[in-house]
Amino acid sequence: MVKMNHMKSGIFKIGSLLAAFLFVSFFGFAQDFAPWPVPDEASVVKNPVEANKTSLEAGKSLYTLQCKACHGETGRGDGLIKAASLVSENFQSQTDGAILWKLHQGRGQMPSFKALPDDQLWNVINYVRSLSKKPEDIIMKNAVVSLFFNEKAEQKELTAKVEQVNDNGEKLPAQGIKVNVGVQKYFGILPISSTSNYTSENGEINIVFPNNIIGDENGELTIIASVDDMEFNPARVSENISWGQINPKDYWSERRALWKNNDYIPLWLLISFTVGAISVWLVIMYVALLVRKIKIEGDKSGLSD
Amino acid sequence: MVKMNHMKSGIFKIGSLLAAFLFVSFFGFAQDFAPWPVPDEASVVKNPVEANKTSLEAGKSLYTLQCKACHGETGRGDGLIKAASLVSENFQSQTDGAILWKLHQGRGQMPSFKALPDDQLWNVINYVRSLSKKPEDIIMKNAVVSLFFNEKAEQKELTAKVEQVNDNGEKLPAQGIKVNVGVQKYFGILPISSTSNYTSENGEINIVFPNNIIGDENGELTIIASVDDMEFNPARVSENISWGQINPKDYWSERRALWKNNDYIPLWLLISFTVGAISVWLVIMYVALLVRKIKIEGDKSGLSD
Amino acid sequence: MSATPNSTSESGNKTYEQIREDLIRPLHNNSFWNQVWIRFLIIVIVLGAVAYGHQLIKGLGLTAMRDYSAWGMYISNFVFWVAVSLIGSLISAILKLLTQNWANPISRISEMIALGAITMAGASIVIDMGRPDRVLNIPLHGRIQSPIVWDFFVVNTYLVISAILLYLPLIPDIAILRDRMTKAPKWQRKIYEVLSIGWQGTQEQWRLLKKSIRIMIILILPVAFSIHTVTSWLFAVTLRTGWHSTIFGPYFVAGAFVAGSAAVVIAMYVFRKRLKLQDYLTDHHFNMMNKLVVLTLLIYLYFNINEYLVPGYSWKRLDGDHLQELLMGHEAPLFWMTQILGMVLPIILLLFKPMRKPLPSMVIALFVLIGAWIKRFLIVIPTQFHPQFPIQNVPEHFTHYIPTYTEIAVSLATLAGALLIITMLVRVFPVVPIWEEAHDRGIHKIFKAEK
Amino acid sequence: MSATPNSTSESGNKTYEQIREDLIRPLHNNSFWNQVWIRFLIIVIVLGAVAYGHQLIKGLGLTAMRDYSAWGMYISNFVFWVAVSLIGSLISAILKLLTQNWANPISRISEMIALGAITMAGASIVIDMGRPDRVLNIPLHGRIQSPIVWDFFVVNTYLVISAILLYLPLIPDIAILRDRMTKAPKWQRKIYEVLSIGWQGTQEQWRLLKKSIRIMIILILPVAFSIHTVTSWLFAVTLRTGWHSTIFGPYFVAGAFVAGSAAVVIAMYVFRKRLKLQDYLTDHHFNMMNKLVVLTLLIYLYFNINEYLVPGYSWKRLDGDHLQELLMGHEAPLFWMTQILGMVLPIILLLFKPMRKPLPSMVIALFVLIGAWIKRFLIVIPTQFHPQFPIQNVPEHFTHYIPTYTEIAVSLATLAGALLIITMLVRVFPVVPIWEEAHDRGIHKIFKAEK
Repeated sequence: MVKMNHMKSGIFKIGSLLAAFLFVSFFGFAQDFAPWPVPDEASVVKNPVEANKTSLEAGKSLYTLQCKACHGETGRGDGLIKAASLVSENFQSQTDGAILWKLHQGRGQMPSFKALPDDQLWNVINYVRSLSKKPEDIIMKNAVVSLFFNEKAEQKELTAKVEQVNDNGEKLPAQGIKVNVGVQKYFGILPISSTSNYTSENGEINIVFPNNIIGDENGELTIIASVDDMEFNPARVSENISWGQINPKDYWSERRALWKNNDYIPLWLLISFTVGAISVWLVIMYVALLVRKIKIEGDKSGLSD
Repeated sequence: MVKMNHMKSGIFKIGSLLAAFLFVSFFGFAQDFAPWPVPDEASVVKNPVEANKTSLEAGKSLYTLQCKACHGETGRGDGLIKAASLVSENFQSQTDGAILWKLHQGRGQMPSFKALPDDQLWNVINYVRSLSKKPEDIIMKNAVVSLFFNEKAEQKELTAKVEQVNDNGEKLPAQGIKVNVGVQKYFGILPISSTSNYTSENGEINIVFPNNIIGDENGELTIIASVDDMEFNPARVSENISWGQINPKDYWSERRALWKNNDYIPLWLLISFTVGAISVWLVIMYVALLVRKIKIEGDKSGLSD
Repeated sequence: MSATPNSTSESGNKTYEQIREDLIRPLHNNSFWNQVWIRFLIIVIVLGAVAYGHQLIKGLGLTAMRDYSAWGMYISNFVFWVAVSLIGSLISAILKLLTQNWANPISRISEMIALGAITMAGASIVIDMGRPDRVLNIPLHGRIQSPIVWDFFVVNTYLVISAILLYLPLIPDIAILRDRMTKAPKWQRKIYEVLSIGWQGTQEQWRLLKKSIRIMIILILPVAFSIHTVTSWLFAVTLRTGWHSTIFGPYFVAGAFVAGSAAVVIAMYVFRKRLKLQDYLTDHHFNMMNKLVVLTLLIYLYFNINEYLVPGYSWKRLDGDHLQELLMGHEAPLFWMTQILGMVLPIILLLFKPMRKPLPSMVIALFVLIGAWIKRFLIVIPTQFHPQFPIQNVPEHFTHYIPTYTEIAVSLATLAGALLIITMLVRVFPVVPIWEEAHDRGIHKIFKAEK
Repeated sequence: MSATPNSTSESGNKTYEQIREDLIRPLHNNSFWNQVWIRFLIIVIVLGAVAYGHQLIKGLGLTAMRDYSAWGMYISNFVFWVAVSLIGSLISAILKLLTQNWANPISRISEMIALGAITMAGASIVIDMGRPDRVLNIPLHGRIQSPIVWDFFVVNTYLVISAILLYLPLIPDIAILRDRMTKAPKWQRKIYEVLSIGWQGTQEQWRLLKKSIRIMIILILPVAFSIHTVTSWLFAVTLRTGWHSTIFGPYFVAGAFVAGSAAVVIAMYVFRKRLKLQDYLTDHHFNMMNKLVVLTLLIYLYFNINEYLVPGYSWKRLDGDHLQELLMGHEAPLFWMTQILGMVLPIILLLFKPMRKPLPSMVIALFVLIGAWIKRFLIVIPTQFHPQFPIQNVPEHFTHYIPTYTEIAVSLATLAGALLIITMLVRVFPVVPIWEEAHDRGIHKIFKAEK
C-alpha cells in the first residue's frame, strides 16, 4: 500500500502540475487587465512638453510605430492583440506622470519604453490625450488637394497642391501641410513622398516620380495624395496616369488556374482528383460488401451447425 | 547464301549511310570557306550611299548587332564561331554589289539579311570597307573626357564633358560626340546613358543618375565615361563616387566557401570526402586481399591434390 | 535487411491452446497500474479539453501564433501524427507484400498505432482552426485546386482504411474472444458479438477475408503515400523559403517511416513487458524491427542530405538566411541535436547487434521519436521567420514563437488521446494476432475448413 | 512484388551436367550471325572514332553546343549511361539483400550491363571535353568543393566495383570453363587460366569468396547511390531553373532503376532467344522482372509528380517559362510522348500478366528504355534555354539545339561500345551463373567441400 500511496501522490503531482500550468496560462492572460498601481512619486511628475502641433505630430508618428499595433489606430485597444483602451475613462483619469511611469515599466505583453528619451514619450502622452477628445471638441479646417503631372524629356515630376477652403468657399494655398503621396498597389499604397514633405508657401510639394514603378498592362498607375494634418479634415485625391512600367499581360500568369477559384479548375486536376477519390471509395465499399458476405456466410453456417 | 548476301548488303547500307552522315557533316563544315561565286549582274550594282560619318556610324551599330558575333569586332573572322575574314584581300577585292548579294543570299551558318532595307546594308558595307583601312590612313583627333558630379536634395546629376585637344595642346568643347557613361559592375559596364547621348555645344551631356544602383559596402561606385566617335582616338575616364546603394558586407555570402577555391574548403566537406573516399578504397583493397588469399589457398590445395 | 522465413523463436513449440491463452490473458488483466494509467491519460485529456475550451471562447490569441508564425505547434503536431500513422501501411502492407513474415506479430501493433495517430492528426487540424464549426466548409466550399482539400480527403480516407485494416485480421480473433471471454463485462461481450459478425471460420469466409485483406493492403499504399505527400505539399507548393522544395513529398514519407518504426519499437517494448509477451515479441523481432529502423533512418539521412545540400550549395539569399539560422544560428543547437541524437547516432548504434536488444533499442527509439517531433517543429516554425515580403508594424515578440501553456496543454492532450486509443484497443483486443501467430508456427487447427 | 522462395520452373529437373553444358554451350557458338553482329558494332565504333578524331582536331565547334546549350547530347548520354549502370547494384545487391532469390540467374546479366554502361559513361564525359588530354587536371587540380570532382571519383570507383562484383561470382564458373573449354582458342584458355586464380572449390575458398561477395554487395550500395546522386547534383546545385531542385538525387536514382530494369528485360529476351536459355530465363523470371519494372516505374512516377507539381503549382516566372515550354510549348510533344509511352502506358500494360511474357515485355521495355534516354535529353537540353541572365549578341541558331552528325556518330559509337563490351563478355563467360543455378536447384555437387 505504500507503493500505491506513493503512486497516487505521483499522479496528483503531475495532475496538479498540469492544473498549475493551465491556471498560470489563464491567469497570465487575465493579468494584463488587472489593476496596475503607480507609486505616488511617479504620479505627481508634471508633463513639461506643451501639447502643440509639433508635439502632437511627433507623438502621432511614434505612436504609429510603437503603440498602434496593439492599442489600435484610435487607441481603443483594438489592435492585433487585445490591449488596454487608451480612450477609456479609467485610463484618461491618470496623470501624465503615471502614464510615463507605466511606459517606463512595461508589464506582460506591454514592453518597457525606457530606452526612448522622455521628451518623445511626453509627445506620445500628449497625442494619447488628444485621442480621447471628442471630434466636436476640435474645429477642423477644410482643405482640398489636387495633383499636377509634368513630364520633361528624361524626368517625370508630380506636384501636389493643398488649398485651404474658407467658410465662404475661397481657396487659398496652405503652407506647411504634410501631404502623403503614393501609388495604389495590390496590397496598399506605396509611398513615393518622403515622410517630411510639407507644402511650400504656394501650397505645393514637388516630387520626382521614380521610373521603376510597375503599372498595369498599359503602364497606368493610380496616384493618391492625401492631407495628413491634425488641423484639417481628411482630404484626398486620386488620379490615373501612365507613368508606370508596362506589365505585359502574361497569359500563363493570368491563367494560373491552380491559384484561382473552382470556376478555373483545370480539367486534368478535376478528373484526377475525382476519379482517384471515387475509385478509392468504390474499393472500400467493395470490401465492405465482402465483409457483409462474410457475415451472411457466417449466419448460414451458424444455422447449419 | 542469298540470305548472307542480303545481310551483307544491309550492313553496307548502314555503314555507307553512316559514312555519308559523317561526310556531309565534314563537308558541310568545310563548305563555309569554299568559293562563293556571285552573278555578274549582282556584282555590277553600285553602292548609292556615301561613306560619310552618319553612314559609318549607322553601319557600325548594325554591324555590332548582326555581324560582330561571328566576324569579330574588327572583322577578322574571329568571333564566336569561325567565320570569313572581312579585312582579307580576298574579301575586300569584291565589289560592294557582290557583298550586298551575299548579304541577301546567306550561306551555311551565314544568314540572309534580305529582311533589312538595302540602305542599312549599304551602311554596313561602308563600315566593313572602313575596317580594312590601316589606322595610319585616318587622321584621328584627340579628346579628353571628364566627369562632374552634382548632388541636389533629391536627385543626383552627372555631367560628362568632352574636349577636343588641338595639336598645340588647347582644349575646346567638342559638340555632337557620342559619350558612353556607365557603372563598372562585376561582369562589365552597366550603361546609364542612353544610346543617343551626344554632347551639347558646350561639350557636355547631363545624366540623371539612377538611385537604384548597388555599390559596395560603402555605396561606392566606379563611373566610367568614354568617347565613342569614329574621328577620335579612344578616350576614357573613370571616377569613384558613393552614389550607390549600400551593399552590406554579408559574412555568409563572403564565406560561401563551396564556390571558392581549395584554400576555403570547409572542414566538414574535406573530412567527409576524404574519409569516404579512403574507406571505400580500403574496403576494395581488403577484398583484393581476400581474392589473393583465395589464390594462395587454391595453389596450396592444387599442390596437395 | 535479410529475413528468416520462419519466425519461430527461442520460445520453443507451443500448442494452439497455449498460444491462445497467452495472448488472451492480457485482456483479463485489469490491474491497478492499468487503471492508474488510464485515469492519468483521462486527466491529461480533460485538462487539455479545458484549455481547448478556453481557446475556443477566447480565440487563437491564446496561442503564440502571430503574423510571422501563422502555423505553430498544432500544425507540427499534425505533421507528426500523420507521419506516425504511416507505419500501419509500412508494416502491414509493404513488408507483407515483400513477404517479410517476421513482421506478422507486429502488424497489429502498427495498425493500432496508425489508428491512434491518424485520429489525433485529424483532431490537431480542427484544434488549429479558430472556427472549428466551419470545418465542413472545406468539403462543401473548398477549392479543389487547394492541397488543403486533398488533405482533408486523404486524412479521412486513411482513417477509414486504417480502421478497416485493423478490423479485418481481427475478425477471427474476435470470434475466439467471443467464445472464450465469457467472464468479461457485458459491454465487452456485446462488442465481441457484434464485431465477430458471425465468424465461423468456414472455407468461404476465409477466402473472402483473405481477399479483403489483400485488397486493403494494396489500397492503403497509394493512400498512405498520398496522405503524407499531400501534407508535405501544404508546405512545398507555397513559395516560402525552406518549404518550396520538390523533395518534400518523399522526404516526409521517408521521415514518417522513421517516426513510425521508432513508435513501434517503443510499443513492442512496453507490451512485451506489461503484457508478458516475451515469447511472442522476441529478441529476434526486436533485431529485425531495429534493422528496419536503421534502413528507414539511412533512407531518411539520404533525403536529409539532398534537402540541405542542394540549397546549401547554391546559398541563394533567402535560402541562405534560413539555412544560416538553422545550421549555424539561433536554431542550430536544436537542429544538430535532432540530426545527431535522432538520426546519426541511432544509425551508428543500431549497426551493433547488442543495441538491437529490447531495452537499448527502446531507449534509442525514444530519442528517434522525440527527434522526429522536434524535426517537424523545426520544419514548420523557423521557416516562417524569413518571409519574402517584410511584415511591418508588429511588436517585437511577434518575431519569435514560444508555445503558450494553452498550446502545450492541448498538445499533451492529443498525445494522451492517441495513447488512450491504443490502450483501450489493447484492453479489448489481443495485441498479437492469435490465428496468424498459430499459422506462422505451423498450427492450422483453428482454420477449421481452410484448404 | 512477392517472391517465390524457389526459382525452379517449368524446365523440370536437370542434372548438374545438363545445366553446365546448357550454360557453356553458347560459348562454343561462334556463328555467322555473331560475327556479323560484332563486325557491325566495330564498324559503328570506327565511324564514331573517325568523327571523334575530327572533333578532336577541329574542336567542339563541330558539335551543336553553343552559348545557350553548353551541355548537349554527350552529357545526356553520360547521364543515361550512369543511370543504366545502376541496375547492377539494384539486382545484385538490393534484391539479394532482400532475399529475392528469383533474381539470381539475372544478376550476371545486370552486372555485365552495368560494366558496359559505366565504361561508356566515363567515355562520354571525356568525349564532351574540348581538351581530353587535360582530364587528369580534375584529380590533380580540382576543387574538392566541386561536384565534378566527386563525380570523377565515384564514376571511377563504381567502374572498379562493378568489375569486381562481376568477377567474384564468376570465379567458380571460370574454373569450370578452365576445365571444360579445352577446345577454345589459346587466348581464351589463357584468360580462364589466369582469372580462375587456381580455384579448387575448397571450403576455405568458398568462405573467402562468399565473404568477399557479401562485402562488395554492401559496398556497392552507397557508391551506387552516390554516383547518381552526385551526377544529379551537377545539375541541381546550379541555380538554373529546371535543375535547381532538391528532389534531383532520388529522382535520378529512381529513374536509373527504371532504365536499368528495362535494359535487363531486353538483354534477357535477346540472350534467351540467341543463346537458347529458355530453361533458365523462364517466363517466371520475366514475370518477376517485369513486376520489378512496374515497381520502379511507379516509384519514378511518384518522383515525377513531385518534380513537376511543386514548381508547377507555384509557377514562379522562370519556372513557369520552363514548364510552359516543356508541358505546353515547344518540347511538349516529346515530353508527353516520353511520359506516356515510356512510363504511364508501360505501367498500365505490365499490370496484366500476359504483357509480362517475354516478347510483349521486351517491346514495352524498349519503349521504356528509349523514353529514358529522351527524358535525360529533355532534362539536360531545354532547361538551358531559360538562363537567368540574358545571353546577348548571339546568332539566332544558337537559341536551339539540334545535334550535329558528329555528335550523332560519336553517340552511336558509345552505344555500340557498350553493346560490344556486353557481347564480348557473353562470348567468353556464361551469362547465367552455373554454380548459383545449380545451387538454387538444390544441386550441391560442385560445392566440393562446402559445408
